[in-house]
Amino acid sequence: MVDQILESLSKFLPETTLVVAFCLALIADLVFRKNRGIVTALSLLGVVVSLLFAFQQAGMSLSVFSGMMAVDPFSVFFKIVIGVSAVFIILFSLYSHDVQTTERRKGEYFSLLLALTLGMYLMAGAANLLMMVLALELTSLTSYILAGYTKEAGDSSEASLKYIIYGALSSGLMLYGISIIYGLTGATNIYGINEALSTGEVNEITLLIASVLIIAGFGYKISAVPFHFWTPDVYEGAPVTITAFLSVASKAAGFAMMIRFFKVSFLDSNVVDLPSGMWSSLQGFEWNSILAVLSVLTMTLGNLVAVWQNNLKRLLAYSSIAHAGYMLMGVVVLSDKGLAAVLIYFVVYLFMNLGAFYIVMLVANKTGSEDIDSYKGLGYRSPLLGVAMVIFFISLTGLPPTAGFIGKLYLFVALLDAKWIWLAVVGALNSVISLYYYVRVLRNMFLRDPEKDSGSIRFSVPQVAILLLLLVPTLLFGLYFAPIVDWANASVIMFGVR
Amino acid sequence: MTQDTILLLAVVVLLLPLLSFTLLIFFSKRIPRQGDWLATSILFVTLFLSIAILWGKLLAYHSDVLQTTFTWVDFGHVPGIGPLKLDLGIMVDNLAAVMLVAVAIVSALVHLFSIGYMRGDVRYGRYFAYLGIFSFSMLGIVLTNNFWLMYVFWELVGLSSYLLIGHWFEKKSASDAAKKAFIVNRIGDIGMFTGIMILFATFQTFSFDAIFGAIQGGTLPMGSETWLTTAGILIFCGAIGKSAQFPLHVWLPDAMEGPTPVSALIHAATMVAAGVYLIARTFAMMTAEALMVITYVGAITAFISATIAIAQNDIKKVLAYSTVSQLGYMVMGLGVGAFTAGFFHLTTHAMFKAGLFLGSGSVIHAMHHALERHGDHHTDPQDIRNMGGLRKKMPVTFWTFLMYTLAISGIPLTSGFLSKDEILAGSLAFHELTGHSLIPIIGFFVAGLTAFYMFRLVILVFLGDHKESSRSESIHESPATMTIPLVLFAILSFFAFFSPNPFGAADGWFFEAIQRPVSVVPAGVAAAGAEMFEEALHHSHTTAMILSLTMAGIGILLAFATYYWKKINADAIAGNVKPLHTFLVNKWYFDELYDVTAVKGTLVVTKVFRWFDNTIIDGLVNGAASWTRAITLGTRKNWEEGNLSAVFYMGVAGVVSSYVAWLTGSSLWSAETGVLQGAWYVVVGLGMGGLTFFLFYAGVGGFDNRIVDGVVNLVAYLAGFFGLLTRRIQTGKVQTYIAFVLLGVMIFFLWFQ
Amino acid sequence: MLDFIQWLQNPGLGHFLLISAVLFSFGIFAIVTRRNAIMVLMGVELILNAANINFIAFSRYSSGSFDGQVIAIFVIILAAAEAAIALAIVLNIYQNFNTVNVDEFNQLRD
Amino acid sequence: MEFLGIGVLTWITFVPIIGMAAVLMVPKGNDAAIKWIPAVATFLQLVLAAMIYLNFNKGMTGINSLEGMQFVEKARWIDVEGVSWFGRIQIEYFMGVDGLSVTMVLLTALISFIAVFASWNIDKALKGYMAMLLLLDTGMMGVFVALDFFLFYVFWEVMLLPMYFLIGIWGGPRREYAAIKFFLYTLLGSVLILLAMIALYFSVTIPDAVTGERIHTFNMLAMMDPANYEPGSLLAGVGTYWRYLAYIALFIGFAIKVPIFPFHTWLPDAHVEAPTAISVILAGVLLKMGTYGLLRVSYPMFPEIAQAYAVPLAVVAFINIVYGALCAMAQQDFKKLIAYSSISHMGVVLLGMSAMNSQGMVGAVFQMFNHGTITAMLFLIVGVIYDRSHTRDLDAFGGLAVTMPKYTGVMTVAFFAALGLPGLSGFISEAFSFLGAFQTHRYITIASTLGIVLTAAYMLWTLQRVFLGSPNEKWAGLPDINGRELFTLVPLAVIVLVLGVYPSLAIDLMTASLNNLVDIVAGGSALAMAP
Repeated sequence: MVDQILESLSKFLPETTLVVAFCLALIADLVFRKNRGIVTALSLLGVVVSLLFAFQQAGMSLSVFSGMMAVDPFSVFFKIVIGVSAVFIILFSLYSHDVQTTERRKGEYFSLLLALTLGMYLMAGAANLLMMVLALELTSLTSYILAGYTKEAGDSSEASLKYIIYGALSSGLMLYGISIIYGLTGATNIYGINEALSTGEVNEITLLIASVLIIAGFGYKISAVPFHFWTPDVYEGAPVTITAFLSVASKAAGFAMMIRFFKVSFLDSNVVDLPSGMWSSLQGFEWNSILAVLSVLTMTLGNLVAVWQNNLKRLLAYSSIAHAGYMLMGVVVLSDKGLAAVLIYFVVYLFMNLGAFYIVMLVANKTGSEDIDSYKGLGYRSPLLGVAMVIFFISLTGLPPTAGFIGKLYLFVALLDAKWIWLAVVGALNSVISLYYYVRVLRNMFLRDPEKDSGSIRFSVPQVAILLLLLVPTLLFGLYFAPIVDWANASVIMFGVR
Repeated sequence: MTQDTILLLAVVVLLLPLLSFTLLIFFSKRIPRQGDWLATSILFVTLFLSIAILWGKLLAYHSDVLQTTFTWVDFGHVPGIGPLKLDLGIMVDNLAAVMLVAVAIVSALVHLFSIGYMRGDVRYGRYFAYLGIFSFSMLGIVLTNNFWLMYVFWELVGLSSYLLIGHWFEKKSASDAAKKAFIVNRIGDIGMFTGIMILFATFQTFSFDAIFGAIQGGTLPMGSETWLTTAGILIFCGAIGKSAQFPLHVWLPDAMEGPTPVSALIHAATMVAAGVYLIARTFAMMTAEALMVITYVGAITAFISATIAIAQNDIKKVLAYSTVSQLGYMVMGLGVGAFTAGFFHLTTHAMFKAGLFLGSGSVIHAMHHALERHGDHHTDPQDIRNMGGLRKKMPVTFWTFLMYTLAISGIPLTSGFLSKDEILAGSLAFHELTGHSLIPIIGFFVAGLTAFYMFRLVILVFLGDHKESSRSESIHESPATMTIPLVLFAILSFFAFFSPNPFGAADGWFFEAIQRPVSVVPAGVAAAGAEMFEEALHHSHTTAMILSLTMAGIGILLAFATYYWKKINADAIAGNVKPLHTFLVNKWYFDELYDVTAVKGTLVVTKVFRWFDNTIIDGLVNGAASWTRAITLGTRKNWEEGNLSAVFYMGVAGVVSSYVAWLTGSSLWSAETGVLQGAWYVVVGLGMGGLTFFLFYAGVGGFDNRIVDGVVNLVAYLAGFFGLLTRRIQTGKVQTYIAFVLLGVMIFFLWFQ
Repeated sequence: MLDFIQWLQNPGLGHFLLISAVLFSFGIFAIVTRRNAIMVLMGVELILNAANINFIAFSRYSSGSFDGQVIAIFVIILAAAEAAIALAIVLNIYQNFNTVNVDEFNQLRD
Repeated sequence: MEFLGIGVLTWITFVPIIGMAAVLMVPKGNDAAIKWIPAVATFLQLVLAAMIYLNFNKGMTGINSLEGMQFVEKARWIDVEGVSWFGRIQIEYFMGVDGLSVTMVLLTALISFIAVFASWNIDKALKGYMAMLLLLDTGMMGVFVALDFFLFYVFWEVMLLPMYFLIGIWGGPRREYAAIKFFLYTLLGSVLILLAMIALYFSVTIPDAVTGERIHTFNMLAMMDPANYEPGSLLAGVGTYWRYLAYIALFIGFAIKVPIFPFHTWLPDAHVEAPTAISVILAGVLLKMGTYGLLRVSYPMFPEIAQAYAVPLAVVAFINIVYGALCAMAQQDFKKLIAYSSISHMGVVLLGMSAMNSQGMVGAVFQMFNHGTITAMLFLIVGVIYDRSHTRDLDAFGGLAVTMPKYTGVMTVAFFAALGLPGLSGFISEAFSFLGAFQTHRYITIASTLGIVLTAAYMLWTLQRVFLGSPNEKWAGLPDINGRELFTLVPLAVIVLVLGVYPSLAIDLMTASLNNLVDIVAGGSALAMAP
């Protein structure tokens, strides 16, 4: 038992690092009251080290802590995505007005950020319902706090309150669903659940109810319609850095957990076609058709409503809802191609979405406004920012030669391969709609003249460097994407499946 | 001269006027006298070369057809056909050689005449350039050996005509007329083009020889005789346009807006004759039915325009309608089978009609100057009612004019007599062969009408006294550059140039050179053969001569009686048959008819389409933004006022939670929970109803008001609406969100149950 | 009626599940209808506890393993943590707005 | 042909990008450099195009045979050594020209060069303008030389954004509306193309040169060979439901670009609002991409369906011709009139394409080229007058022939070329299109000839309204066309004239390829006929 735990711990280094970093950050916050930069450095170091450990885990495929967690390429992939976005968020925070003006609580901020990252890491690897609930809650609880980080601001605290009420209900629903699943299968481990379900002696309706309730929980995390309501409000109210982190990492973690849960629990191991990468869910319960509906609703609503937004953060919130819809399409098709497409999409999404939020943050720092109208003539006031925004938005729309196109391309590839043509068409039409609101922003930036007394906006070298760190991959992966595809292809492997 | 020399000369002849055009259009400002001498001399060279070609052709290669071709477009190895090349080229046969000379003569003399007539014009150099390109295109029509180049030059002729009619484009009427000429011609050209398409579709070539050869070999266009006839008639459509045949004759009288020498060159002698030339070129492939159509079109044209000519007072309009009428004659002549006669009339008519126009030009020129000297800007220098007595003032003009008039009226010793007589004889023969008696009746009647209105013109313009005696002092004979062409044309209107026998054209070189081509169409649909026709012609020759002379005589006598001796009061007669007179003065109301139907009709259609395009097509996709903005205001209000009460939330919550519980219970352990089922059903039903109402209230209320207007923009509207509806759900109240989440969960249950 | 009484007299899995379902419903009811934030949070607790009842009941009646009971303990801890954070947030809200009425927080909206 | 070890097609495609980089590096305010760098870049492009023209082998068939392609450049671009279930993904940097594309390459180079000079008067954010223009140039050129579908699509989409900004920033009063409309419409079309492209990708495999393993490919040539379709894949077989669906998706995608009724409404707006040079590019090159796409992609890859839809296509062509002409006639705005005339003229291209025979195809492709030059002239002409008078109302002018004789001279050439006057290039292509189409669709073609009259009518009417009549006092002082404007117009006029007389200069380039294309379409439909 102890051996096993020790053995497991050695496979748990990324998470452990974060835990250690979290504790050190708390202590450092108390010790170095004069210089809180140390906390920042510490947390950055922690995340980077955890990333290194995560890289080290490449190629492993095993289960740790008695099947509580899986360490496999799939989880490693998501850990890396989450970790990289955490790095970016910490970098963003260096220049975030919201964070830098609350000197006293900075330690809190960074340590909570580490905790949040830890929760997401756990979500990526959780293979047991209990672990899933715990990881989800860890993530949620820290994000409730972080969403209300600028607690003096009304918006922020309102967001936080809504978030917690909404989140608590969702996890309640999920928990209730999990309890029913437990009742049906007698197992909490997803492999056990799969085994039990494979016997076929399960009441389908009950299973449906449980699944829908669980989907409600996942749907909340990935902001799928109709579980998305919190997203725009919280995104708008929370500090930009947190919004950006939620929009990428939290979504990634949610997807990781959802995919693992559904794929492993409902996999019909008799109908796995290895050469084509197609698999099938257990007879009698087509959870993927629920997800298909969810996906259509999510992207359509996200896009249609985004058209009406005037606050850029809110617009990006709806845009992120729409993107969740796109990614759900990849899950729907029940094939490794689809999963690989989702993974590719996440890599791409990481850069483009963080890039967009970063610019929102920089602009808000200067103009104090996130309103689309405040972007008038921005392209002339700061050409670099303007061009970068164009590239991020074009990428979000999914136009070549940007990485966003590659993400969409692979999603459609997976869909058409599995003959989900109608869904592909809906997805494609949706990306046309999305163009409309992205371009609205670009229009304000370039087609409208700046306000009279506004001069040009300049940024420091590190700020530009961070921007380039996001911008270059967005373009580069659009033109040369073999590495991410290779990586994603190698990362769809989950422990216990094949 | 060898064949090659002749062909080389032909190419030179073709290209010389183009050279003239190119030089003048670019450099006329830099050449002394704007290059009029250059253009004129080039055209005279052309004339001499043309005569040389005719000479060489008739003497050395009397019955040969000289051709040269080159590959213009090579389609390579075309699937289904094999190698396909489009060869274009020129050909010189007797028909072309004669036509070449006719065109060159008129063109050269018109150039000469224009030097005097156009002196001082604002775009003097440009004018000569246009004459150049016209000559080029016209010679192209004459020399081509294929339909493609025929069509090409055909359209180029249209272009030059457009440019020349619109030469004084500052006048709205001139630009209108130019436009009208081009468009009306285009309508005819479409027919011609369609005809060419029919031929090309089958034969994959444009060459006359190849096509005729294939037809003779039994290959019919698209496999049927009907299509052969159709092709013939469609090609004739080109002639209808260009030769101003009914029903497309309306452009020619308007074309008189151009300078008078242009009228002489284009709208009397050459361009309008192109149609006749086209029929002659394609005569071999015309079926009997096609020829019948041609005949009747020609006859109707001749009749209609002759009647109109009687009632016109503008000297050029009279001549214009006379031209249309004579063209009808020619077409009719070709149609009845009098091939040589029709073409002969073309040649002779070219000379005297060009002369008539130049003569009228001379008169107008003189009148214009006289009026200008008197400072009179109101009197129309072209109205024959303002003229009279010009005989003494302008003797050369008068005598030459008289000569042309005699020729057109068909008085013996003139060329016109020879050709007209042959056509009339042909129409009689036609009657004999086919029994269509209307054709000769129209023919002779029109002959009388022609004599009448032409002498009316002569009398009113030249005889008697001038209307304003004061003005007559200032009228002078035109300069030599203008009178020399008049004299030359008058000389060319004598019979001697065409036949030694003043009463028999058939004895001359012309009839020997121009023979009716052998028909290539299948025997069953061919018109009567040349021998049969000759036979019938022989019988009717004398009759025709007597009849035509009688008719002409009557016409002349009537004209003198009415306008010279005033025995008959023209006005009184006009008054007696007022409707008829008005009808004729207004040219049978053709213009009005076309204006109402074609022009106005098209414009209405275009307006409708524009509206359709802007409103319907665009509206379908468009307007989403404005529309949905409008709705926003409506629904937002609804939503805010309908601040949902706690009671309502209770309903929702109750329904959802109980439903979830019920589903859980009933499906897992239905027997045990059966007791509660009934009550829960009721609650569920109420809840669902409430939620529906709730949704409706949220967004649909606004929708309803607008749906009346929204049909057009429905698609965009719906997209906007759903966006809006879902947006309305985002109330900012977390409990509402939760209600919707639960609703969503419930719907998923129901959906996938 | 007799059936019902009989059913009541023999407690089994169904009874626990029914109670849990009712509790769940009450929880949702509270969340959706209460205007006071604290009451709303109480509703959340109800839902969590409904799930707990399920876990324990299933653990006892069907699977025979202790997993369910272990989860229940974790969930209780979880609920506590959540309550702590929620109360902190509500406190903050109260400081900012002087009210804890969730209805009144609708500044963030479309 | 290579320069510095890089193929000529790469050079011709990316020279503008180099120019763009150079433009961006020029310090602000140095307007002369910002103008001359694009001029040099596009001139180099033009020189390269001329070299391609001179070295082009007219006998090579192209379309579906690699051997028949010229100046081929083929390199591995993206090669994912996939896992078993994903197969190998290979995207190639594959360029080449054949008879179908070479004329378009020439046209693009020419129009881009002229567009730079037509942009001389731009004063707002000149640098950005030129950069966008050059980017657009690369996109256009790339579409015409790409033989890998993926590459094709990338270039196809690359054009959108510069176009959006070019219309949106430097356009007329309603520029924002026009720009977004253009963007949305085109994107709508291209996502459909994307889906069809992916479906094709999944259905086609070719053996790897080294290992012999069958790999999926975006190679367009491979997609044209029925033997490469994996049995049982989505688009395998002949005339199946899915193939029809894919064809329709592609068709709508390309139809929006052409534009085909009823997808055309973006065009009048975009043309009217765009600055002169952009209108020139829009009409001169962009519209051709739709028909080019149909010929390059839809026809050879779905021959049996192309054949089955020949009649509907002809009907659509007829509608385009007549509807466009009628709408043009009703316009008050000079530019809008030209825009609608483009719709009408592109109808002729479609008609020629629907013929499914060599004459029609040659007519269609030649018409694409000619419409490019002629409409470019027309838009330049409108630009000239708009620059001077700041109005485009047709009734506001009159008598310009007196005030601006040189201008009128050039304009006359353009107008008559547009109305299909023989001796000018437009006529030949129109005539061939009609001649070809007539053999396939008798009555539709005859009906379409109505367009010939209508075109003449509205063109001459416009000419009369603007140029003829007595000079309008208001415009008495308008200066005649200047040297720069003449420089943009005269080359086009010369081309229009020369090709009008001796079209073989262009037609010889394309016949071999188009004959092959016709063969492919016929072969494909023969397959469909077979039991």
